[in-house]
Amino acid sequence: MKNGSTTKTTASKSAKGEAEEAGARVSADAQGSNGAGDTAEARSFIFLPPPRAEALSVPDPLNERGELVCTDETTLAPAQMRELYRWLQLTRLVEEKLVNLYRQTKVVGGVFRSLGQEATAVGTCYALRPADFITPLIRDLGAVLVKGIRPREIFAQYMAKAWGPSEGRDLNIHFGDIERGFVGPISHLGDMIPVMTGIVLAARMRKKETVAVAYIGDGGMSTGAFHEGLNFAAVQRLPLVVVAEHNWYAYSTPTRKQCAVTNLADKAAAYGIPGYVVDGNDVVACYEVMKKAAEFARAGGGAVLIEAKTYRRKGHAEHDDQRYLPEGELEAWEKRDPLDRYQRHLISNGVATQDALDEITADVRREVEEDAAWAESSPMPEAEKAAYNVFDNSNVPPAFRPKVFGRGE
Amino acid sequence: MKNGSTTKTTASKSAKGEAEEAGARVSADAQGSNGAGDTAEARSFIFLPPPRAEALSVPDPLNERGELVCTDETTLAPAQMRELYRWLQLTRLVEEKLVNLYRQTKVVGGVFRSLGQEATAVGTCYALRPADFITPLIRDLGAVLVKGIRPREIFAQYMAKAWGPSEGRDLNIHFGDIERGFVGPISHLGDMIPVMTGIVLAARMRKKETVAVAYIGDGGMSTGAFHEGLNFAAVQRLPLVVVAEHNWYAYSTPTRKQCAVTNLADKAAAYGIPGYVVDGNDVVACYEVMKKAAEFARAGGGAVLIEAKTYRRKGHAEHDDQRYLPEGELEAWEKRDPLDRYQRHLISNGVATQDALDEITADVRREVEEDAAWAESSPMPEAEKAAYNVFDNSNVPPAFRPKVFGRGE
Amino acid sequence: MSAAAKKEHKSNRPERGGVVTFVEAIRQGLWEEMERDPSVFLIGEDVGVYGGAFKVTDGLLDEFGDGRVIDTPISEAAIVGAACGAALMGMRPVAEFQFIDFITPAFDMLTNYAAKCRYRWGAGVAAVFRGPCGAGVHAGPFHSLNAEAFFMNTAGLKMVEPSTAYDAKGLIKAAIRDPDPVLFFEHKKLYRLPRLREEIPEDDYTVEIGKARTRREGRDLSVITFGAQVLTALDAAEELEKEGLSVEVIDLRTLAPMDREAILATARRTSKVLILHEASRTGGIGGEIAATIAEEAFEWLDAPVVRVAATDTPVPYSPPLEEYHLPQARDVLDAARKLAAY
Amino acid sequence: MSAAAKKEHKSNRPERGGVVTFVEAIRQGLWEEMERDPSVFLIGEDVGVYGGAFKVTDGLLDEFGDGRVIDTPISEAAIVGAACGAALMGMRPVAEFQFIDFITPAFDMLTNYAAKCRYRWGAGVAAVFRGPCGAGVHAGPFHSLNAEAFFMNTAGLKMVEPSTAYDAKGLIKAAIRDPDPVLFFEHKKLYRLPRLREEIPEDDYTVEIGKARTRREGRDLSVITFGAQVLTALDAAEELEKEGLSVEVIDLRTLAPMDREAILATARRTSKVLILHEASRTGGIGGEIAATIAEEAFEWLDAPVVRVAATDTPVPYSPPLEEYHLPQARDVLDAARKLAAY
Ligand SMILES: Cc1ncc(C[n+]2csc(CCOP(=O)(O)OP(=O)(O)O)c2C)c(N)n1
Ligand SMILES: Cc1ncc(C[n+]2csc(CCOP(=O)(O)OP(=O)(O)O)c2C)c(N)n1
Ligand SMILES: [Mg+2]
Ligand SMILES: [Mg+2]
Repeated sequence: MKNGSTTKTTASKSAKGEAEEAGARVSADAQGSNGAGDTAEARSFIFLPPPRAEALSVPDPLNERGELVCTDETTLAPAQMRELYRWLQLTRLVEEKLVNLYRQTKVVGGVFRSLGQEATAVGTCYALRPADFITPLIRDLGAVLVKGIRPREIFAQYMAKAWGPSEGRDLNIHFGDIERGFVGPISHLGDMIPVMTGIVLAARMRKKETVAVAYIGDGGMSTGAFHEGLNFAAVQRLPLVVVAEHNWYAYSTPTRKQCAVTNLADKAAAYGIPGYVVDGNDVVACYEVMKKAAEFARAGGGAVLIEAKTYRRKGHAEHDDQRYLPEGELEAWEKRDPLDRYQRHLISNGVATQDALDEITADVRREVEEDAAWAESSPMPEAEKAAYNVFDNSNVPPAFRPKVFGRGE
Repeated sequence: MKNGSTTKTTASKSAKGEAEEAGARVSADAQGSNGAGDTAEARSFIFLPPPRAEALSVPDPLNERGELVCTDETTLAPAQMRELYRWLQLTRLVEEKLVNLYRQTKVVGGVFRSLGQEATAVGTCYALRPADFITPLIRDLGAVLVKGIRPREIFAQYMAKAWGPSEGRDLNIHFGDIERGFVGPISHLGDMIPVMTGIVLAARMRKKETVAVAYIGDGGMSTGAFHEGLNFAAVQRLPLVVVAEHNWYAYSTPTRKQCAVTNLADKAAAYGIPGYVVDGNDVVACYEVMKKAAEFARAGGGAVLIEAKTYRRKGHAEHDDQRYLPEGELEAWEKRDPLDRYQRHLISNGVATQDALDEITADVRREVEEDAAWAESSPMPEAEKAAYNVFDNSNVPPAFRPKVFGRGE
Repeated sequence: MSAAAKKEHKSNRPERGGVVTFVEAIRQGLWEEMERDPSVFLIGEDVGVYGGAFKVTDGLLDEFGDGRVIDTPISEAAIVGAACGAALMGMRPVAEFQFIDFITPAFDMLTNYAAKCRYRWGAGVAAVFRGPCGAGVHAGPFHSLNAEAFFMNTAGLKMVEPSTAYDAKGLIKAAIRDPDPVLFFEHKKLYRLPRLREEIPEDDYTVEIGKARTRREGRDLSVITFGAQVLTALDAAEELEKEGLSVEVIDLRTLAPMDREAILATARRTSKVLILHEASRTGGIGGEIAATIAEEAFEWLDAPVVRVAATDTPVPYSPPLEEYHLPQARDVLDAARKLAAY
Repeated sequence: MSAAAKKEHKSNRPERGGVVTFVEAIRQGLWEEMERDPSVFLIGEDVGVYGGAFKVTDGLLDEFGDGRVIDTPISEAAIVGAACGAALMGMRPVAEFQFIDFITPAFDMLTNYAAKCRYRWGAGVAAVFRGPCGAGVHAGPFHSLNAEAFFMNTAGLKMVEPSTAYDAKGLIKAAIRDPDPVLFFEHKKLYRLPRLREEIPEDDYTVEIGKARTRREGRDLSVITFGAQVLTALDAAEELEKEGLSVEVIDLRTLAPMDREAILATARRTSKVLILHEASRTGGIGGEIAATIAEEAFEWLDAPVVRVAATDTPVPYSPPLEEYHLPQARDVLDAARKLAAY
């Protein structure tokens, strides 16, 4: 033994032999821990450097004219590709209408735009089956629409109308519809990850092949609920696909102040699940990655984490002046606009003509105007309705405003 | 464009050129995301398989006679090595005394043994400076003792005596001493990770070179607080070293039901920090790994995760019948007893003779008996003390039991 | 553990009814509900092979399998969240907190998700969240919680705390069948208390949530209480009887929604009310009870409404300290005598 | 944003004193305390470059640097835990919740760690936890919370909620200097309310924690309230004055520890008490106030103690629903008239 200097002895497997000699049937689990047949060279500990220090990025696909388009690697049929365009356009136009209504003070709360990141929500959600479940973030309007929620429901919600799906009780996409596989989020970020874990846990108990998709932001991944939920899903090998929308900001906070990983997908390692990195502004790539992930999950592979690299081009909400943006960043991302890009892609690949796309757009515009008008024409809720449905009212009476003096008034 | 089949286009860097042409100074952060000079082959997304699927283990070092000992790679001086033996022995004998007192019903709460995992706590803590901070788990009595807490304090705490450091208000190692760099835990697992992050955040503000070490179990790592705390420490590059004591069980729950990683150290990846795997039953290796980790953290490298592979040989607490253990597992680990192993190591390396070690043990035994007697002789707290110190009492009066009728009684 | 011991813990099917302890009554309730309804499942830390820290779920894994008795990571927020998600899909989860103290990391999920789902979009979360609560066993500041006041100001959560074996079984069954989220508190001192052993029916029965129970009728004053403190109240009532005082004891059983009718009825009947609970006095649910009486039975009151509760401190560990902290029988006697003499 | 706009937001040093809004008063308080004591620092989501969602910390980053104004990940438990750890080391952290609703994921850290440290081992956690609370701005079920009742039954936490610019500044400074953890609630409706603009002193001052303030003296009945509802109470009092009723308005300012003396004094003075708060009625802190009065001022009471509060529902989003839910001026008038006529 030499002190002060570092020397090595040779590793040997006889410790294991010893244990076996003693007739011990060591469990496969605890067996894995130590002294058990590791062939690496002798060392007193193993150092694991922070993994994947380099940022992973997928290459920008260009068309013959050198313009930025979408990936050609696809299984989508042309009709599907045109439908995808419709969803992208619908998402954008519904949001623009909301901003319009907001400026007219007809929207009661705030408007949170997904401008520039529509491809992530639309592309990933389009890869799901009708019976699958999603829970979106505020910026995943596209996914909500693809899931079958109609623009009129959205408008009525934002305007706090009685005909909105929550009947004016909650705002924007905070509602749900089990039939359509849509579970609206609550504001508290992260909380939906455990909830969606429960959705697929129940589906498995019921022997259903349901996949659940939970969207989460670069910010929301820092919450304890995210960690607890995804870890539990991973342990249970539940078909939960988490889409991490890496749009570089959480309100004003840039990703480097949110976490120290280079790719959000690196976090998959902590849950023992596979991760994907995808160009979140390429709607075809988003579709393809979810198709693979959902298949894997559905086949019993368990949870998957997808990181979609995209960018939030508007502020956190309409009131945000984005003072915190470095100069030029916004402009660089405008060039990657998912809708422009996809339009170029469709045309240069001969999937649709400009005229055909314009027709889709006009059609979408009609739907948006019609639905907005419907929502505008709908009434505000009746005040007394506020008292109902805290509990099942066949069981517990509604919470009427209490009379000030109890006796007989 | 070919549908139904998968084709590839070639990646190009001109998208970046385009952005630069437009004079955009894209922030280094958001720049990293996409289209930016990735040289990998064309693909629409990148797949990251679950990492390190194989369990990492460090080889069992054997002496010339083929007996299991400790690593020879060390910077410890012989006197230090004998001191380490003293701490291990003290830990074991204090616990044995506690069990003794428990059986005599002198201990008020439960006794949670660290039998078989003493080397992790003792070895890692011994590598710290006096000004460094630790927060132990219930099973890290060894670390608490190394940090300078005396056995008498421990005995008095367990017996709920007035002379215990919490004066009977809290149990076992639930107390603290800022002077000695000891912050006792609360029961709620995970909560101490954020707290220790705050400790080193404050130390940095005060321009101190303090390192904080937080011990956590395979179970405690599943909590949201663990995730939030370690992530924040990583972002802030704070010198927080987390020691994950992988003892294979959380109460009755085996690690495979706790998380889906193969090594707890794999979780470091999610925080962008380095990880280590160490043989938790090799006290020398535990010392060396902490030395490296603390140095790295202190030098500004930021947070580190160490996984110590060890085993909890007793039940969760004294009442636990361990019905959930696979046969033979316990016996296999008895052979890896850290104290026996280290004793063999010291003798076969000529660092100490059996006599010298026996003398240390006798000395330790004396201390334990003396301290236990001191604690036994100490009084129970006075009942009315319960009302004091909820708040600073120079500010808010103590919480005396309220008089039943307010007026003048 | 020996093979024999292992075998023994497998043949752990409870009787139906019979003379049972409090813990056995709950275990029967869980077992029968799982047999009755395949949607019912258990989820929590160490509820499976270990049968729960207090063995409330002992034997259920062997009977129902690990598809319906799920050991989880140490993740209370995930346990509650997953229970909510499963409930949305029509399942009937029963989640265990190892100690009620560990409900706090799930406070967000309970108050924001579980409580508000039905109100927000009509989706009732039919889930039960249960676990051992309460002090008096020298378990210190983190294993002695009475959590009811934390949840009292959140509309949408029901809270139940039984004090007899009969009620425990009837209420756990009612909670499982309830269409809304129910927090079910089990005072750990009661689990195996010999005094609580009683004969319960063989037949299926439930106890209605929302209804208090008069445990003892009286004319001179009322003690309104729940959980383990019901025993303190009954003992005090007996003692006071000897002194010629007739004391009514109301066991709330359900804490939310509270049985306002029962509270007001007893206040109007005796005109003197003592509220007794084990949680700290300030901000405890005694305030809500006292306020209800002060507001709606004012004209019937012949004396101040009096609260006997723990001191405004954490629960200390050491026996003399904990005794000082908690309300004691002598405090109830003292208060009751003064109230009677008022 | 233009370069000019960028520059403007940098020269953001507040005056000392002057005529200020509620939010500006708090910002002054934070600024002055950070200048006075290098141990004071800010921590929270978007408190730095963005200056906080409500701009309470606007400009502080530029003045004090990112070593003392720390933008965090979205991790409320870590924010609170780190603040506690830093406080143990002698720092004076001021942590922001972007909305008080997001205090719920930190409920465990606050009630178990922050609240109990001093009691358990003598280590006071001198930290402030602040953020915008309150309803009435159509922000729906998750951005309208009044959280005080959640924490009322946990000994060891102080709670403060000012209703004037003067008090806001004096209390935030007192909170920062306080040796124990203080939850500091800022009603978001008050931040920029023109009515609250007032002249505050140039000199350093604090407002003592634990003391209520009589906002209006009266003889016929008392309204006990706090936060934004103080304005409702004052308006009602003025209206009632015209009807010949003299109404006393007590602004609690500190919710824990409550100013029991002030509560009992006003009850004894007017003998009729109306408690007004914005949180739901059941389990709200009105219960504690009413109970205190019913217990200790019983003989002085000439009428029931009446609570006016929100309905027992989540806070709905749509204006007509939210109006129904929240206590309105007309509810106060109605109750006060009945109380006076009792
Ligand atoms: C637990 C919690 N804390 C704070 C907030 C306030 N908040 C709302 S959105 C937001 C930023 C979210 O960022 P990210 O998760 O990246 O989503 P993005 O807005 O970029 O889509 C914050 C901090 C919240 N909703 N939930
Ligand atoms: C948040 C929380 N939930 C539940 C518990 C109850 N509990 C105490 S110890 C324990 C098991 C801990 O296992 P691990 O973290 O692996 O530590 P070990 O006992 O193995 O050292 C549990 C579940 C707790 N203390 N905290
Ligand atoms: Mg984001
Ligand atoms: Mg463990």
